[in-house]
Amino acid sequence: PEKLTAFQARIDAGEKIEPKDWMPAGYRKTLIRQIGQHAHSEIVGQLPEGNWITRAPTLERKAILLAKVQDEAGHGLYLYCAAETLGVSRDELTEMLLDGRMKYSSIFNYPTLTWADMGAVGWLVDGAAIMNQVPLQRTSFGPYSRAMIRICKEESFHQRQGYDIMMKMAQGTPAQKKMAQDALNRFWYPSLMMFGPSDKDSVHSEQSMAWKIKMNTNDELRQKFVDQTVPQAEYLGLTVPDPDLTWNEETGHYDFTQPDWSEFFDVLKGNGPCNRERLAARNKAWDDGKWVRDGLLAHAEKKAARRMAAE
Amino acid sequence: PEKLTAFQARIDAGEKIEPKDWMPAGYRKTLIRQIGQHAHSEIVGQLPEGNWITRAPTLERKAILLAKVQDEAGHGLYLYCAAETLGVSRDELTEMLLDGRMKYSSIFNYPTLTWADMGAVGWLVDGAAIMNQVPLQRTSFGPYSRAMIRICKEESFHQRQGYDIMMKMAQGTPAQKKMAQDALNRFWYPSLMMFGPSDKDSVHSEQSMAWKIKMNTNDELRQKFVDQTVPQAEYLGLTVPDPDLTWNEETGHYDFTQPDWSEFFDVLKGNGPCNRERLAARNKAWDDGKWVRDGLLAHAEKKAARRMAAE
Amino acid sequence: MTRDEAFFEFLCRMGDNTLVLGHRVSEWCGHAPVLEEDIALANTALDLIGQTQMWLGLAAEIEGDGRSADDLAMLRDAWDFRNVLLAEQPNGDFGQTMMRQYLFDQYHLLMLQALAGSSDERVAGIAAKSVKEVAYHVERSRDTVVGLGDGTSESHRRMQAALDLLYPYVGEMFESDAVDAAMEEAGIAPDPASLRDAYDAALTQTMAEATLTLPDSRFAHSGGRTGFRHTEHLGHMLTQMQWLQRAYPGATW
Amino acid sequence: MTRDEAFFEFLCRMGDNTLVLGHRVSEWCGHAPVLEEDIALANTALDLIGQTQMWLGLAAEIEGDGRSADDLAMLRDAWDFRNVLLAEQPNGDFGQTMMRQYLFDQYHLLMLQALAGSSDERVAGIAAKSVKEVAYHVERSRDTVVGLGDGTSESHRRMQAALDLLYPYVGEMFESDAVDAAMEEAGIAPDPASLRDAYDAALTQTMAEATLTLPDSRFAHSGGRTGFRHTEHLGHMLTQMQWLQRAYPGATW
Repeated sequence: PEKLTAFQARIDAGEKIEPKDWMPAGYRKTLIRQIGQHAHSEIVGQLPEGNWITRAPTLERKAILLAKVQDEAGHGLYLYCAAETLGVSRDELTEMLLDGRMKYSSIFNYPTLTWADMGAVGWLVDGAAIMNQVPLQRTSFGPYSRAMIRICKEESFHQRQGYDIMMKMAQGTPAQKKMAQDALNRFWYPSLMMFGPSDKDSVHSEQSMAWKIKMNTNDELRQKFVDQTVPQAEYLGLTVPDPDLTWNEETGHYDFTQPDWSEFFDVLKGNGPCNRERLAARNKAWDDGKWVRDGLLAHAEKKAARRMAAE
Repeated sequence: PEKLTAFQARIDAGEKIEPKDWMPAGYRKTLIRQIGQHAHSEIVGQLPEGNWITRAPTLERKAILLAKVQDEAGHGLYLYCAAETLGVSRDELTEMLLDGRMKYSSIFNYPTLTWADMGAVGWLVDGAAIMNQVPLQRTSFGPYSRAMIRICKEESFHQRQGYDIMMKMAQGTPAQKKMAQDALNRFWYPSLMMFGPSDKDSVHSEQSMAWKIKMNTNDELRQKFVDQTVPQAEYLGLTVPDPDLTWNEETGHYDFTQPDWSEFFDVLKGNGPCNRERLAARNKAWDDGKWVRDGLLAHAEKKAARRMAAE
Repeated sequence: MTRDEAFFEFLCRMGDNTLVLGHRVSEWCGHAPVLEEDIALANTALDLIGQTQMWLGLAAEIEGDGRSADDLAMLRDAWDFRNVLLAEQPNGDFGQTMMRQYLFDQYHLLMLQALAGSSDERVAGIAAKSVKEVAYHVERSRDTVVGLGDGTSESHRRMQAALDLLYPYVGEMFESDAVDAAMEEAGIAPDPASLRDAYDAALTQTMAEATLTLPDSRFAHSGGRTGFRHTEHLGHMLTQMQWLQRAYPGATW
Repeated sequence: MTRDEAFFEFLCRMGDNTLVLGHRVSEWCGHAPVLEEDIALANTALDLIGQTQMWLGLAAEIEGDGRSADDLAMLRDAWDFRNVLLAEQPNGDFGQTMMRQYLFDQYHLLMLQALAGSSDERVAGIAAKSVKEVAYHVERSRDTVVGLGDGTSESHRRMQAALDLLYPYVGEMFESDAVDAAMEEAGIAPDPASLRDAYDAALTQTMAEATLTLPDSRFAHSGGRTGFRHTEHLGHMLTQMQWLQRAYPGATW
């Protein structure tokens, strides 16, 4: 309890906790879950965009998309490294992803159906992710905070690229504009869900906020996202698929319709449009890759043995 | 030797040999090889055309192509049945195809690269096949002869459909005409090879002709094919890719350039453009299908056992 | 939505189902586990493509915009397709293909039987022609599902996996919306929901014979027949299906 | 054939190699055996697509018909592609992909090293820029081939199978024809045949380290770099690659 008080005092004072420092078991556990899920989200998040790499409309767009997906894999790598400092290996985390014990962001269980979805994912999904992540740059755990700083920089670049795609589509041919609107229609509510259910319904929130693992409430961030995104949609000439969306002069915020939370829980349970495909793809990559990992490991051991023998 | 003389006399008299009749071992062996190869060719022959079923340009063309490939599978079935009357099972023949002990027509080791190839395959490949097969309707072995009669009827229908595709392409847009010419360029010499090397170089021919398993020499049939096909190409407004092709007033036939027989033997050895893919596709179908064949067999046995028990 | 707009939607749903499923089945050509299956699958695909010509032909006629059945098949992007998600699911192994086929055929038969009594004689005519083909399809796919379900332990395992995988796509076939209401009111087509009981009875019987267990959950994916949200598979299918018409617009084949 | 026609052909050969191979590599995105490989493969694809923009950009400039690099990539049919057949071969397993990569990278490096001294300064410039990237590619693909060849018996078996499968596509990279003669005469590019000895030496060394056996036969498939006869794989690749440009002609993305 004394240790606990001292720990909380350090956090309150804005100090960073480092891997070798003492930390409560719950802090460690919550962080592993959160960082792990975040890492998994980057990995699974390669798939919906990877789905359009082979169909990118120009060489330039193909290069940009490739670079983006590469960045996501890189983010996964930073985050797994951050999690590893807490005493869990990347392979353990991977296996928990693959057998369903750990989750990834539900947004990646939605399909990408047109090129405009590459815009919508960048603009809305990365936009919501950044909204979640920017405050986490100030999170109390040092390695996580540093990973978030790197990641946020790249993510905001991705978001601008996504918005740029939407702009091209919205200003393009009637078919392109229709594609852009269709993408917004499909991604609007799933993006709002990315902030999680209302804090009223969230049990862990209070402790996480005290530990500075969570910096804002879900509802605060969702509101901020809506307030930021609606004018951007207007600028694009697109219609947010919410007939009840209105500017509230009094609060200085938009009033908006909550997403269908039963859909959210369905997706979480595994009934999203692509849960099965996403997990199957990752499992296949892992299973098919076993001989490669084994082969490279065996070679490294042989090489080391030869070096030893030569010494 | 007496039996042999009587057998040859029956053949010379134009009688049909039936499965239960006595026949020389060599006759049986040669027929198994020939009918088996022919059956295998129908089966493997599904693949180059199957390659365009999912890309057929109209619903009508897709239906026609599907029907054609279905007919080829049907021909395979007749021919395996004919071969089975000689005491070899379909599964045995299939395994000999899959491990390379038996061959199929080398023409199917060439790729189909544009829609015009669907025309060229029908016009040239089926055309050459018919040229080979029409005389075989009069072959001495009854089941083979009857199979050829059914097959020839359908094949000539296919050939007309192929020519119809070529006609549409040749009379179409400049790109379509170019496609048609390109297909002719690629399929001309391989089609000439379908009749086999010159009879001068063929060892088995004489005996097979005496047994009426082979009805004409390779060179006769090849000449007949050229004489028939050249005017068809002219009618289409396409150029046969043989600068030395000329009408010979004296012989009443076209003089033409022989195909590159070293390419023929390369393909036969397994070095054709698609040998590997074709055999791999058939092996995969067979291997992947094992559980299905086993499952259906097990069910049939269970059903039979239940029927027995109920009696 | 006018009556003809609803009618057009309805006809696209019928025609896109047969088009998309026919395409999937045709992917097997030359790759089936046994020669008789190559022939049977090609035959099924052929029937479905023929039915597509009729449904989309009538759709084009009702639309009256000068489009043809081929235009509808070859020149719409994924979002304009109205097939149920079940039809666009990948082939997987042969068991998955035959399970998909049975789950669809059984619905298809009930729908066509009802449509044979349509107040629109063109619809009734197409249905009457199709129902004979589809009665044969369901007989075949049912036998195969039963045979493989009640075959070896390996084939049983695979068929149960196929059923678990595909059952969440069954519910969409029986959804009703404004289009269906308009069709029912006009006497053109039945409310799909009204077919569900007969379907469930048939399915229960078949799966019992196949020694397979129907999943408890009736959770159903949707978004195909409304076009709101197809799966990622459809777009990939269209890159192949529509390639020539897209690459060489206006050519005659 | 004018000098510029030959130059255009040559540039298409360079650019189509990188375009087609880059596309194949990009198909791995999100599916690699280990995260570091996902990153490395994406990086290789990215380099190759970047090089494509330069080669096809210059090709379009030389052609002078107002086409862009994107037009060349997205609006030619298979027969107009000039990549070697090796580049269009399917990915297969990871070993096959890395073997294909090494067999190409080793050639690519030698070619770019020679092109860095081209008499055409645009060519020399592109080569100088690319050669650094490709030196890294070959280092990686070589290490992987060696590591997996000299790994477990399973990985050895797979790598030997990959080598046997792909070696017949090596010879085409060193073929010479009238285009190459024209390029050599103009001092723009070397005769590919002149690179073969250095290639063979490197290959022999690598395969020895990888404990893999080079096939005896030097039989070589051809038809890609002349465009006479690609494999069936290229056409399927183009249905994906060119889909959007074909479906929505004239749009800006």
